[in-house]
Order: sequence, then C-alpha cells, then structure tokens
Amino acid sequence: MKSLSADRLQDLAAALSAAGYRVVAPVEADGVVRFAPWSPGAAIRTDAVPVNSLKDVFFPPSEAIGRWRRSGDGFDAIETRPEAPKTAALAARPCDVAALAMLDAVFNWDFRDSFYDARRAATVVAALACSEADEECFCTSVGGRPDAAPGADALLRPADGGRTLIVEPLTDQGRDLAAAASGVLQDGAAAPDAPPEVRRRFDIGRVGAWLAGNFDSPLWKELSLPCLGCAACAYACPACHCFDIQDESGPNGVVRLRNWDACGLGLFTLHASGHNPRPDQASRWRQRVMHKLAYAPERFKVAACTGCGRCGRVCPRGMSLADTAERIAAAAAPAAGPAAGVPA
Amino acid sequence: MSQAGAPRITAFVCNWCTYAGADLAGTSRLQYAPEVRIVKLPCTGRISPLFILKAFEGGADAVLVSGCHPGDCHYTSGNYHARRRWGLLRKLLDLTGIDSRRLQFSWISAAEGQKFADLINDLTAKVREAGPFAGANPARKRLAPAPEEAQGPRRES
Amino acid sequence: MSRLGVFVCHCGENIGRTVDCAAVAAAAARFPGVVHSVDYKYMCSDPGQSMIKKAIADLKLTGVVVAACSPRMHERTFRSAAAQAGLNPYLLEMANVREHCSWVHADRAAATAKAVELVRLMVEKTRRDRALRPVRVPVEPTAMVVGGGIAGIQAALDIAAGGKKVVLVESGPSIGGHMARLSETFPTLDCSQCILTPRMVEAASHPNIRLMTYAEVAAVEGFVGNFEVTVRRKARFVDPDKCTGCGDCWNRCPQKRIPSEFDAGLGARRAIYVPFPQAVPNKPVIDAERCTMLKQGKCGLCAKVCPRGAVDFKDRDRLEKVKVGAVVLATGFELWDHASYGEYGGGRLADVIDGFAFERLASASGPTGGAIKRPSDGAEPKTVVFIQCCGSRDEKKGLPYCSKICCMYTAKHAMLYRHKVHDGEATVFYMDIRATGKGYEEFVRRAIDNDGARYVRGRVSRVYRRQDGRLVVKGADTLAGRPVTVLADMVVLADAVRPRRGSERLAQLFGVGYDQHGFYSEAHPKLRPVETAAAGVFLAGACQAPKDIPDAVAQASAAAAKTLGLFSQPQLEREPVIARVNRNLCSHCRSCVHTCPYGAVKDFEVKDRAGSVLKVVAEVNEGLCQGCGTCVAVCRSHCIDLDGFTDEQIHAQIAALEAA
Amino acid sequence: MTPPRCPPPPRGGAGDIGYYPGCSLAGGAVELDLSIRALARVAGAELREIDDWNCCGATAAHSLNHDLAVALPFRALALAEAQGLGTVLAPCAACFSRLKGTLVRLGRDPGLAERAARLAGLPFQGKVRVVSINGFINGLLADGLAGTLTRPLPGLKAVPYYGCLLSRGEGINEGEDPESPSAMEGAIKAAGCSVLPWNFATECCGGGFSMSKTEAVMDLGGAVLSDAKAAGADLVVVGCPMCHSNLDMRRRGAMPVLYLSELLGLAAGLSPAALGLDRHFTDARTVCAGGRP
Amino acid sequence: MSPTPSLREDAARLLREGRVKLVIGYRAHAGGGQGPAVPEGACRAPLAGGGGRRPAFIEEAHRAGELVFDGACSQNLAAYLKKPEVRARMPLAIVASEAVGRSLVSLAAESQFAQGALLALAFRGERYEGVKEVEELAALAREAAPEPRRDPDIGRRLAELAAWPAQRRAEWWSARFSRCTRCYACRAACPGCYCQRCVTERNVPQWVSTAALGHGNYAWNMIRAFHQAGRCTLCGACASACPQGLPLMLLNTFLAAQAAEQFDVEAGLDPAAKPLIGTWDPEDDNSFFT
Repeated sequence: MKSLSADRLQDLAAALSAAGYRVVAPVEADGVVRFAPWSPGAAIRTDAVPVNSLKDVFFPPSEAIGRWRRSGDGFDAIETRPEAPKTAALAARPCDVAALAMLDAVFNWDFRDSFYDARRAATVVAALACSEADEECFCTSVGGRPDAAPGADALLRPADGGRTLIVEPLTDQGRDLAAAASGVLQDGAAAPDAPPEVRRRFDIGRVGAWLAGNFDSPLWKELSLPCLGCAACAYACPACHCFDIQDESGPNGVVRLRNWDACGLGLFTLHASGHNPRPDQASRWRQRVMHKLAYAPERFKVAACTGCGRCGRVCPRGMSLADTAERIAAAAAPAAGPAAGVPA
Repeated sequence: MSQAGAPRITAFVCNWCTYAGADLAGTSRLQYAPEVRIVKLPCTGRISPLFILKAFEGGADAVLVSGCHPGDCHYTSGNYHARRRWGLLRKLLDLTGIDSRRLQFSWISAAEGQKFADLINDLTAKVREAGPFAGANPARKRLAPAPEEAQGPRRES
Repeated sequence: MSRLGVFVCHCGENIGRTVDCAAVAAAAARFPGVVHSVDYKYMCSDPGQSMIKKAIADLKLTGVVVAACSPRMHERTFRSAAAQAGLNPYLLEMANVREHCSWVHADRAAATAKAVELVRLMVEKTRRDRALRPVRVPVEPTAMVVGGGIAGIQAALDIAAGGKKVVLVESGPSIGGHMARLSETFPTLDCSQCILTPRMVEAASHPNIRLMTYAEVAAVEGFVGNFEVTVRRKARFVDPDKCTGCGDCWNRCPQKRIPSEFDAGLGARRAIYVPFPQAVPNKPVIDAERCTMLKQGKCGLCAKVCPRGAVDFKDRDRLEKVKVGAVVLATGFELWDHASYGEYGGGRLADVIDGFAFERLASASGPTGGAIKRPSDGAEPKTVVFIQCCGSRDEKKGLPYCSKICCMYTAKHAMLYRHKVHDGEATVFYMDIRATGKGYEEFVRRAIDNDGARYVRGRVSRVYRRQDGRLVVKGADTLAGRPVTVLADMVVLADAVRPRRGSERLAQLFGVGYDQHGFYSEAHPKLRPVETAAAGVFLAGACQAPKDIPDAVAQASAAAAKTLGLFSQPQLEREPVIARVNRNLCSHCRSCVHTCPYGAVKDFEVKDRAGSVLKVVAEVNEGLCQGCGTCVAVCRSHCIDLDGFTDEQIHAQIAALEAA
Repeated sequence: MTPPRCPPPPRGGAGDIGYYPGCSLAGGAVELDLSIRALARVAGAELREIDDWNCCGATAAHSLNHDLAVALPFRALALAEAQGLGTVLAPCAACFSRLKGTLVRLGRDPGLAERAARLAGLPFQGKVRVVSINGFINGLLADGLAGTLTRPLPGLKAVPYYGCLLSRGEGINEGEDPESPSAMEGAIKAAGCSVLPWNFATECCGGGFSMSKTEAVMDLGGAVLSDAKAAGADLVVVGCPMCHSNLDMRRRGAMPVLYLSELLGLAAGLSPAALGLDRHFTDARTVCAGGRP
Repeated sequence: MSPTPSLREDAARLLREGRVKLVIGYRAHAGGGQGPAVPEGACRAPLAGGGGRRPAFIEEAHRAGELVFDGACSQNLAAYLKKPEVRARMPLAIVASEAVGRSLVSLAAESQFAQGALLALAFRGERYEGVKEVEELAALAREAAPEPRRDPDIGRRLAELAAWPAQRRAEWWSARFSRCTRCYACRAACPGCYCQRCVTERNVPQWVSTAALGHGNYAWNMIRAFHQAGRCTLCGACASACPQGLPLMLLNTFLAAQAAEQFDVEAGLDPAAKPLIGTWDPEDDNSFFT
C-alpha cells in the first residue's frame, strides 16, 4: 500500500511538477480556497471545499477557440488549438469527479469538443475522499459517495485519523502519477478513516416523479422568489456547462471566445426579437432544476447534480438545489396518504 | 501603423473648442509630435468613461481629454458635467494602476493653438519618459488575434 | 455592406508636401468597406467635387470620406455636393489631414502614417453613419413678450412692425414699467412720460399686439417654435370691455389712503384704481386685499356708480393658454431694499428715500406736482445728500456688482433738485463716477460745474435724525482725507439694481439659466448676448443685467430681430444631431433628466392600448435637444444614443486605434 | 443635498455656567461683577469661575501677534472645556469679543486650532459656547427670571447703548444687524422701563483713547449722552465696562449710566449696595427710586 | 424586548388592511444549522451558513408570524425591488435594517418606485422603529449616521495601496480581477444595479468584453464601481455576494470617500437628492486640468 503523510501534499505536488506535470489543486488566496494552478510553496488545502470546481480545469470561464486575421474585406483563419499541457489535478472531491461524467457526455454526444477533450486527455485526476460533510453536502442523495470517486485516476484516502493519505491508483494514468511521485510516497499499512456521515438526504426518486408532472406548478414561483438572477450557482457548479460564443474584433482581426453562460441570467434565452421564452426567474429556476434532475438523466443517463452543495454556499440569498429538492420531495409526499387524506 | 516604439495617444476632444484649437495650431503651422489621434465629439459631456477604458484596452499609452474652458461650453454646462465625471474616474483609474501620467485633462479653447501644440509635445515627452504602457496596463486586451507565433500550434508539449 | 469612396486631397502642396497622398489613397483602398479610393490636387474645386459626385452615382457609393482640410472649412461644401449626387449629406465625413496633420508635422513618413490612420478612423465612422434628415419643426409665428416696461414695449413694437403677432404679458394693471415713473431721463433731461406714453398707446392700439395686463406666466410647455404658455389672468373685477375709464368708480371709492406703489408710497390711491393717469389700458382694477366689498361684503359703491355696470365682484383668476413660437423675457428690475443698511436708518427714517421716490417727487405728475418736498413734513429740503452705491459694489452687505445706472441718475437727481430748489445744496457721496455712455461724462460735469452739485468721494458711515428733525450725515471725504458731517433735510439713496423678485421661477419655467443674483444668463456673454440656453427664448432689458434705457431698448430691438429671424421661415431646420432614448431599456433613473442643460429630457409614460401606464421612461424633446450628448454619457445602461455621434461609431473609431 | 454633520451645539443652562471675570471685573468694573453674580443667584444659575483662567489678550495682543491673540482666549476656553463647562459667560465686552472671536476664527481656519493648541499647551475641541452679558441675561429671562422681577421701574425712560465690542466683528452677535442691534431692549422692558429710540446706540464712546487722549473721549462720550438727553432719556443702559467708565466717570454727572445687570437687579428687588451702585461716579439714586425723585 | 412581535403585528396589519400586497422580510432558515462544517475562509458562504436567515415573501397576514429580525439579517432586501415579479406586487412593505433603509432612500431619489408604493418596517440597529415612509426613513438614516461611516480597515488598506507605485497597484488589482468569473452576483445583490440592460450586456457596441479575461474583467469591475459613484451606500452586498471574495468594498469605499471629499455627497440620506453624476458645481475641483 502506497501512502503519503497528509502534511506532505506539497511535496507530492513538487514531485509531479518536477516530473513535467502542471499541478492544479485547492490553494488559498485572499482567504478563498480555489482550485487553481499550484506554485511551489503554496499550501494545498484539504480541509476546505474549493469555491470553484474541477470543471474549471477542463472548461475554463473563457477561452479563445478561433482566430482570424483581416484581409481586405474578408478574413484569413488562423488555426487555434487548445492549450492542454500535461496536468495533474490533485485533491479533487468525489462530487467534482462525479460531474466529469456529465461533462464528458455533453461535450461528446454529437460534436466532439476538441478543446475539452484535449485537456481531459492531458489531465490526470487524483481525487481526495472526504473526511467531513457540511450542511450543504448531499452527494448521497444523488447517487454519490464521499469516499469513492469512480472516474478518477487515483484516490487519496484519509487514514490514521487524517494523518495519512493512502494513494490508490485506479487507472494507468493514475499509476503513472504514482510512479512519478514515488519519491514522496511510502510503503506500509495505514488504517483508512471511516467516511463521514452526509446528514442531508432527500428521496431523489420522489423528486423525479414530481418533476415529471409539475412543469406548471405554482411552487416554482414561490421557490424562485428569493433568486436575484445571477450565475454564482451555475459557475460554481461542477456539472453546469452552458456557454456563449462571442467574437471580439479589432482592426487586426477577430478572436472567437467561448465564455460561460448560465440559465439563471435574464439574457440567456432572450431572442433578438425581444421575446424571451423564459420571461421570469421562476421559469429560469425551473429550467435549472429540471435540467439537472430530469432532462440530463433522461438524455444522458447521468445526473447533472452531484450533491457538492456549492450552489448553497455561494448563493447570495442562501438558495440551493438541495433546498428546492427537499421542498419538492415534501410536496410530492403522497397527497392522499393517511396524514393528509380524507378520514375514511 | 505608427513607428515602432512611438507612444500611442488617443485624444477625445470637443468640436467647438479643442478641435478648433487644433485647427488653429495647424493654420499657425505649429509643429508637434505626430503620435496623437483625435476622436471628435460634440462636447466633452459626450465622453463616457467607457471611451477612456476602451482606449486603454486597445493599447493607448496615454489618453487626453480636452474641451472648452469652464464657463465657455457651447452647450453651457457639458464640460462641467464632464469635469465631475473625471474627478472621480481618474482617481479610480489611479487606484487601479492607471496613473495621471497616462490620463491627461486639459481645457483648450479655439484660440489656444499654441497651448494645444505645447500640450501634445509635453504629453508625448511625458509618455516617452514613462515608457510603453503595455506591460503595466491593467486594462490592456491581451488577445492578439494574430499573434506572430500563432502560425503554428501554440502548445509547448 | 458598405460601399465607401475615399477621396484624398493634396490641397495643392498644402497636404501633398508632407503627406504622400497617393499612398494614403492606396492604403485606404484596402480598408474594409472601401470600394473606391483616389487622390486629387484640389478636391474642393469644381472638378474635384464632380469627381465625388460621379463616383457616388457610378459606383452607388453608400458613404464618402474626404481626406482634406478641417471639416470646419469644407464639410458643408462636400456635403452639399454629396446631396446633389443623391447621397444623404450626413453619409459624408471628412478626415482632417491638413490642419491636424500636414501642417503640423514635418516628417513625411510619420505624417503619411498618421494620415492613413485618420482616414481609417473616419472610414470606420462612416461605415456606421446613418442617413439623417435635418430636424424640421413648424414655427408658430407669434411671439410672447413677458414684461411691459420699455424693453418689452420696444420688443413688442418691433416684432409687430415686422408683421408678426405679439402677446405682451404684464403683471401689473398697466404697461409702462419703471420708465413711466421717471420724471426726466439722462443725459438729455427730456420728460420720460412724454417719450414713453406714445409708445404705450402705440403698443395698445397696434393690430398685431395683444395686451395681457394684470397677467402672469403660470406654466410653459413645448419648445422653440412651439411653446404653449399658460397665462394666469388675475381677477380685475372690472370688465375691460364695458369700462370706459371714466373714473367715476375710483373717485367715489372710500378707501383713500392706500399708499400708491407707483408713487413709491408718497401718494395714495384707492382700492379700485389705475396706477397712474396715463395708464394703458386706462381701466381700473380692484385691489382685492384692500376692497371692503371683497373682504367684508360691505360697500360696493363703485359698482353702484359705474354707468356701464362694468364692476364684477365675482371675477376670478383665469388660466389662458397661448401658443407662441418665441419668447422675449423683459421682466426688468427692482431696487435693493435698503432696510438692511442700519447705518442709513434701515428704512425707518422717513426722509431717507430711494431714487424712485425722488423721481416721483420731481415728476410734474407726481404726488407733489413736481415740487421737492420731504416726506416727513412736506417742507422743502434745503440740503439734500445723495448716497451712491447703496447695495452695489458691497460684497459684505449688498451685491458685488456695479448697478451701472446710479451714477447717472444721481447726477440727474442733483441737477433736478438744483433746478427746482435754487438755494438748495446738493451733496453727492460717491465711490467712483462711472459715466461711460454717449454724453454721460458731460452730463455729470454739468451737474457739478453748472448746477453746483457738491461731489464728495467717500462712503457715508451713518445717517441719523436729530431731535429737530434734521438728518446728520457722517461720512468720509477720502480725497481730503478727513471725516465730514453734513446736516441734511433729506437723503436719497441710490439703491442697487436687482432682478425682480420671482425672476428665478420664471427662468425655471422657460429653462433659462440665471446667475446667483437672479439675472438671466445669456447664451454667450459676447457673441449671443440676447439669446438664452433655451432655444427661442430671448432677453431684453434689465432682467439680464443692470441697464439704462438706451441699452434696454437696443437689446429689445435685438431680441425682436432674433425673433423675426426665427419667424422668417415656416419651419425651423436644425442639425439632426439629436439624442434618442431606447424606451425598452430605460430604467428611469432620471440621471439624464437632471443632466440635460436644455431641459430637453422629460418623463414619458408608456401606455398600453387601454391607456394605463406600463412604465415611465425618459424621452428627448427633439425641439429642445441641442445635441451635446451629455445625457448619453451619464446613462449607465447606454440606452440613450446621439445621432451623428453614436456609441457604435465612437466605439469603432476607438477600436480602429487598437495597437497591432 | 447633504444633511448636517455637525453635532448640535452644547446647550446652555445645563449644569454650571463657566465664569470668566477678566481683569475689569476685579478692577474698574467691580459693580458689574457684583450685579451679575447677584442676578445669577436670584435666577438660580450657578456661576463657576474657570480655574486658572488667563488674560483674554484684549487691547494689546491682537495688534502684535495674531496667533498669540487667539492662543490666549483659546487657553481659557480649553480650561473651561476640560473643567466640564459647556457655556462660558464673559461679562466684560472686551473679553467676550476676544473669546467669541476666537471661536469664529477657529471655525474659519482649520489649521489655527493646531497652532493655538501648541502655543497654549492644551487641546480644545471647540465644544464651549461663549455668551455675553446680554445673551446671559436674556437667557435668564427666558428661563424664568422675568417672573421674579418684583420691583419694576416703570417711571424710567432708558436708552440702550451697545458701543462696539458687543455688536461688531464677524460672528460676534449672531444674526443681529450690527448697525441696529436690539439685544438689550427686551431686558430693559422686562425691568419695567420704556425704551426710547435714539441715534447713538452704536456710536463710539472713545474707549480706546480713554487714557491716551482723554479730550477725544470727552467729545465722543459727550455726544452720546447729549443725544440720550435730547431723546428724553433718564438713564443709559450699557453692557461694556469701557463704555461705562467713559460715560459714567469721564462725563460724570451728566446722566446715570447703569449696567444691564444692575438695572435688572434693581427690578428684582436687590439693594443698590448689593449691586455696587454706590460705586458709580454719577449719582444713580433717581434710578434706584424707579424714576421718582 | 425582542422587536419581533410588533414587527409581525405591523406586517399583519398592513396586509390585512390592504395597504400592501406583499411584505418582504427575513425568516429563519428551515434547516438553519449552526454553521457549516467548512472552516473559516474555505468558501464564501455569507448567508447559507451563519445565522441562517433567508428572505421571506409574505402575502397573507396570517403568515406574518414567520418574520424575524436580528443582527444576522444582513441581506440587502432592497435588491428585490428590481425584480419584475416583486414590482408587480406593489405597494409593498419591506423590513429595513439601516443598510436597507439607505438603499431605499437612494432608490427613491432615482425614482425607482412611486410615492406610496413602498413602506418600510424600519430598524435602527436591532430596535424596531415602526412603519415608515421614505422621508421618515431618510430622517432616521441621517440620525443614525450623522458622520459618514467608513471601515477603518479599508481606509488602511487603501492608504497602503496609494503608497505603492502604479505598476504594483495594477498588478495587485489584475491578480484579483483575474479571479472574476463574471457571474454578476455583485450586480444581482446590489439594489442600485437595476438597469434593465446592464452595459456589459450591450453588444452593439460591446464596450465591456463579456469574457472572464483580463481586459473584460478590468472594464467590468471599473464600470461597476464607477456607476456606483455617489450612489453606493456601502451596504457591502456586492462584496459578500462575490464567491471569489474580490475586494469590491475597496473600490466602493474609495469612490464614496471621493464623492464625499470632492463633492460633499453621501448617498442614501436624501430622497430628493440629485445624482452626483448628472449635476455639477462651478466650484468643482479644476486642479487636474491644464
């Protein structure tokens, strides 16, 4: 069994860096822990869920996907390829790793997105099993587990009461990573820690059933009233993947950019005519919930929510998908049951 | 298009005073540095802060804003409105790294051709001394549409 | 897609010497949207213009950039050429490669490079030009003159003589203004009423002039050429159509002791009265505050004696809307209240009077029949002290400015006094003598040399009344360097000239600026002295600054000329540089409303078909907008734009300067 | 529009009133001191003399050194502030003028407080209000003194004489026209006297030349009193020790000249001796008798 | 005594009497825990954790009992006035802490709601002041803050920045702005960001790049801050909404101090205030013009 002292994660990062990997990991800046490129000396924070998700490594907020040079009244295309250096993503949470199934599916179901795929191929993911779950966590309600990361290349499992991390390679890339880091890994037994209890739970089956028949429920209006219509939840979400394409032009040429976009923003579905098929926040919030818990499972057989709880942590108004799911589950409680039913 | 290393100065001027002042510099054959590019507006009051941000974004080494002297505005008070705007904007830009060497304000009347020429020469000299802004410009767009090395793959690996 | 033509002018050698015009034309040919680019010796010459016209027609150009001299020089020339060729003139722009380039740079390479960029800027702008039509506003060829003093009367007569209708609005019962109160006028000493009353009568009888006396402006809507002014016609309680002005009513009115405003309180009037015998119209009004019938329901004598039954106690204020195309403000002045000068008795000493009171004393039609009598006891004052600059040029207690007319009227007063009281002594305390008009200095010298007025340069520190009733005037003779005390029978203060109370309110109604004292602001202090920031509103007389009669009359005629000029076309044509609000995006923060120097941005209610208000947004009045674009720049959501200088155009110009 | 940001001025009447006697009240104007203190006792106002007060700098300091001229009153005010006194009464008109003028100057020149504090060796936050004899008495009247004036003097015709120090100088007499002040009128009427209109209420008494050019004082003071006489006055009411000495001493015998505090003291039933009236050069007995000979 | 009973009574009364159609306030979070297990600084979770207060939208008098108010009620509810769903329910009442109150006054000055369309259930600190019209709210705000309030820590940090050379300032800010994802939570949380179409969403022309890259982020953060100049009441909603913890209050406080220093303007105290950008004074600073 290969393991690593929990306080030597930086050494692991340094070893990988030396082996030619670009390392991304939870690092802190200005009091905020973010998934970001690691640089020597930076502490890797395993005690916090980063504010952004692993998604950013494969699908950054903005990237250039095309370039053209002006030529008279026309343009000459310049080949634009993704920047995809060999990368090791360290200490990603199981819920973030779980979202890769959604991203892989959506970026490859028809058109194969070479920018996403190139980075996906160039990146090895070493997940970190959770040792704690906070009140926003709900991975177990959406089919996840805090202590397993299917889809990762390796798993770092806390052991010996958090002092040690057991390194479990899961794929060949994971084994390459372990090999590259062999200098900092040690052999020997360690007692894996018990997974944390995820206290928050709702019945996803009941939610799904309710969604199927309640597109026009007045509950959407009530649930969405606190929503101010920003994209904080979507951008923090490991599975949200909407984007907008913008051309920025100048006298010398044009750059085509792919920028994140979000269904919560009022302009998301605004037509040039001025018509907006999702005219209010209720229909936008419904879309977000439906997409995650109904449309994506139906279309890709994967949930677009992995229970990471980030939406609840970043929302300026304290809304969260879990809150909504719980309300729906409650609304879906058998209406004709003994509790609410007509006395026999 | 300008010579390599020459500073780029974007000037936002009003039609009635400073543009005419620049005309007078011309009719008086006053020589000044050729790096300035004038964008003519009806009034300094028309100049949105976004014009200035956009000029810096595009790589201007300095921006000049110039119009009628206080009290002389063709539209009576456009320049007063503008002055209040700049009183705040220049402080904000300074705080975030675009200091007063890069952002110049001046009142130049239609009669002040000499002042216009002197100002352009001074500003050009000042900007030359401060050096090119590209590296330190926080507003700068760094999205070369046709970067020299972009002829081939940009990946190192 | 744009089809632009670029025409690079050599201006003989003027541009060609330093700028390689052929190279500029060649570079411009490669700019996006440019289909035609040539250079030529003189673009403004006939062949040059023909070249442009031909290209527009043959190549179906959608826009033209002429790289030549300053647009201030030839933009008009080239735009009219474009129009002749069927291209909207606002689709032609000029790149200034002469004044801004060839004349100011020596290095041919640098100047050529700059010229190319200047052309590029204008190409980018022109690609985004839209065809504009000059704003045409119909003009209602009727003028309103506010204020029936000499300035207002003069403006009204001149406009009427020009064949246009005039509505003359006067707040008092009669036109005539302050000039009607004067005895004689400087520097000629001709009788004020003798020269004024014919003008008053002419104004009243002119077929083009409609008098609205006892009336005030209550509200103003609209803009140049199309004002709708609401006039409050104050209740007169006398039907002017029935009244013949016979005087039976006022002779019988028992309220005999009401101080006459016209006579500066030195004479009395009745509750039903005409302010002075030569009043126009010579029809009385009832002072509702003083009439016992109106106050207590007792009396009614005037109604009983009126042979025509013209008195109507049920009369009420009425609002009347008047449509006019231009307005002349001639609201005049009033005198500084010397109550704040405690050292001069603070208004409590009966024999310390102001200039108007002296005018009334000296006037043959005044309360004393022209005899100089002091107010306290009616005795003829044997010594009179005149104190200049009471309130003027006194930043501490009064006003900082010079009232301009006091030096002259004080000299006149001293003269009139000496003409009437041959053994009287006239002493004038002054700071400086400012006598800069034609014949003015000679006039003051006459007062001193011929009429023996004693001029003392210095300020008066105190005036008080001795127990024997005489006034002690203590002052300084700064030329002699010693304090002086004069025992006087009467003191005349040359109170400062200030705008009429309430002038600010009127200015706000018309959107006219005013200074901290309330004087109306002209559009430009040198070059547009009778216009205001509000198009179609002009100024005449002392409402703009202290003025004497000739200056007021001259400005009134100038305002009339401006008005007639405005009325010379059935429609106003204005540059189509106009701001426009995108109603869909306006959030109604009203920044633009506060910002507009012309009050051209107003609230607008967007309604549904049923007429209920959906939302309120800003809207620009085309008639008032002058195109400065200040509102555009304060709009946070950029939902206002300016035709001719749109955001898109300016953005494209700035973007065109992007560094490679 | 921005709302006011200054804290409201400290209120008078709350707690003790600081007392700044200055040099006059211990010398030539003992009767002013006596009558003010006596009147305060009647009204139930507590006067607390500022501990360790110093010269206000009148007459000399302001013509020599402007900062020092401010630092002297500044120190006295700073002491009052440190001693918890929100209001300071300076009965002497010259002291009042210096103290009040210092507050005005401090408000106008932001750097002055720092310089004065350096010179005085004490900090001062500006939380002290300065009142004159007129302001003080008007305050007492408003707070109930009017009701205790049991011995009015209805037969007397008085003229109020303000002189210069109580009315002139920027900010000295808030809101009043320095050319026609009226601060004493209400108090004189409260004492039962009638107030006559006259011309010399603010004319110069010659104060500055009291010692150096006595004949000028005789002329100026004489003119004041003859106008009072011509107006038909029985007495002149003053608030300033300089005015008092010039009219009472230099023109002795012409007409009774009383401090406002003395007049009010008489109306409150205090004895002439308790008010120091026996110290006058000009016999004031007719006044004491309420105008009855 | 807890203010909650009278708050609830007033809210119920207003609804019952039909004076308002909606009361916006705070309620306890149903699952309101004792705070998240994530350590301090792990993530910006200003509201989800902590006191567990959530916005409440009450339309029926009998539900007024859900309302609570205490120091944990830090969300600026005035931001809801820009939601069309909320505007459609005017007249409404809003529970107004001092910060919310100042925002409402500022919005009144910008004619964002009609006279009589809004009542405040006003608090000063945690003391309930009763039902207030906007004018009264302004008086309350002036009383509560006779002196401008500025965070001294922010002042210290600004002074530190001011001492650096411009290039270092540029680098410092660029590093921070580089984390901006353009989620616009700052804009959403701000009551003053009520434009129907934000300038960054205008694409003809595109003044502000929507890309979350250096130039777009700089332009966005500059123009957001500038558009608040003289309007920002320093409630801090934008900064606490920012998931990335960008130091937005440095910008806001800096401009608010400039507005006060240069133009004597303090936002949120006068419902009849004219806009700072949109008015002028001949005596405005002219020293930076040559």
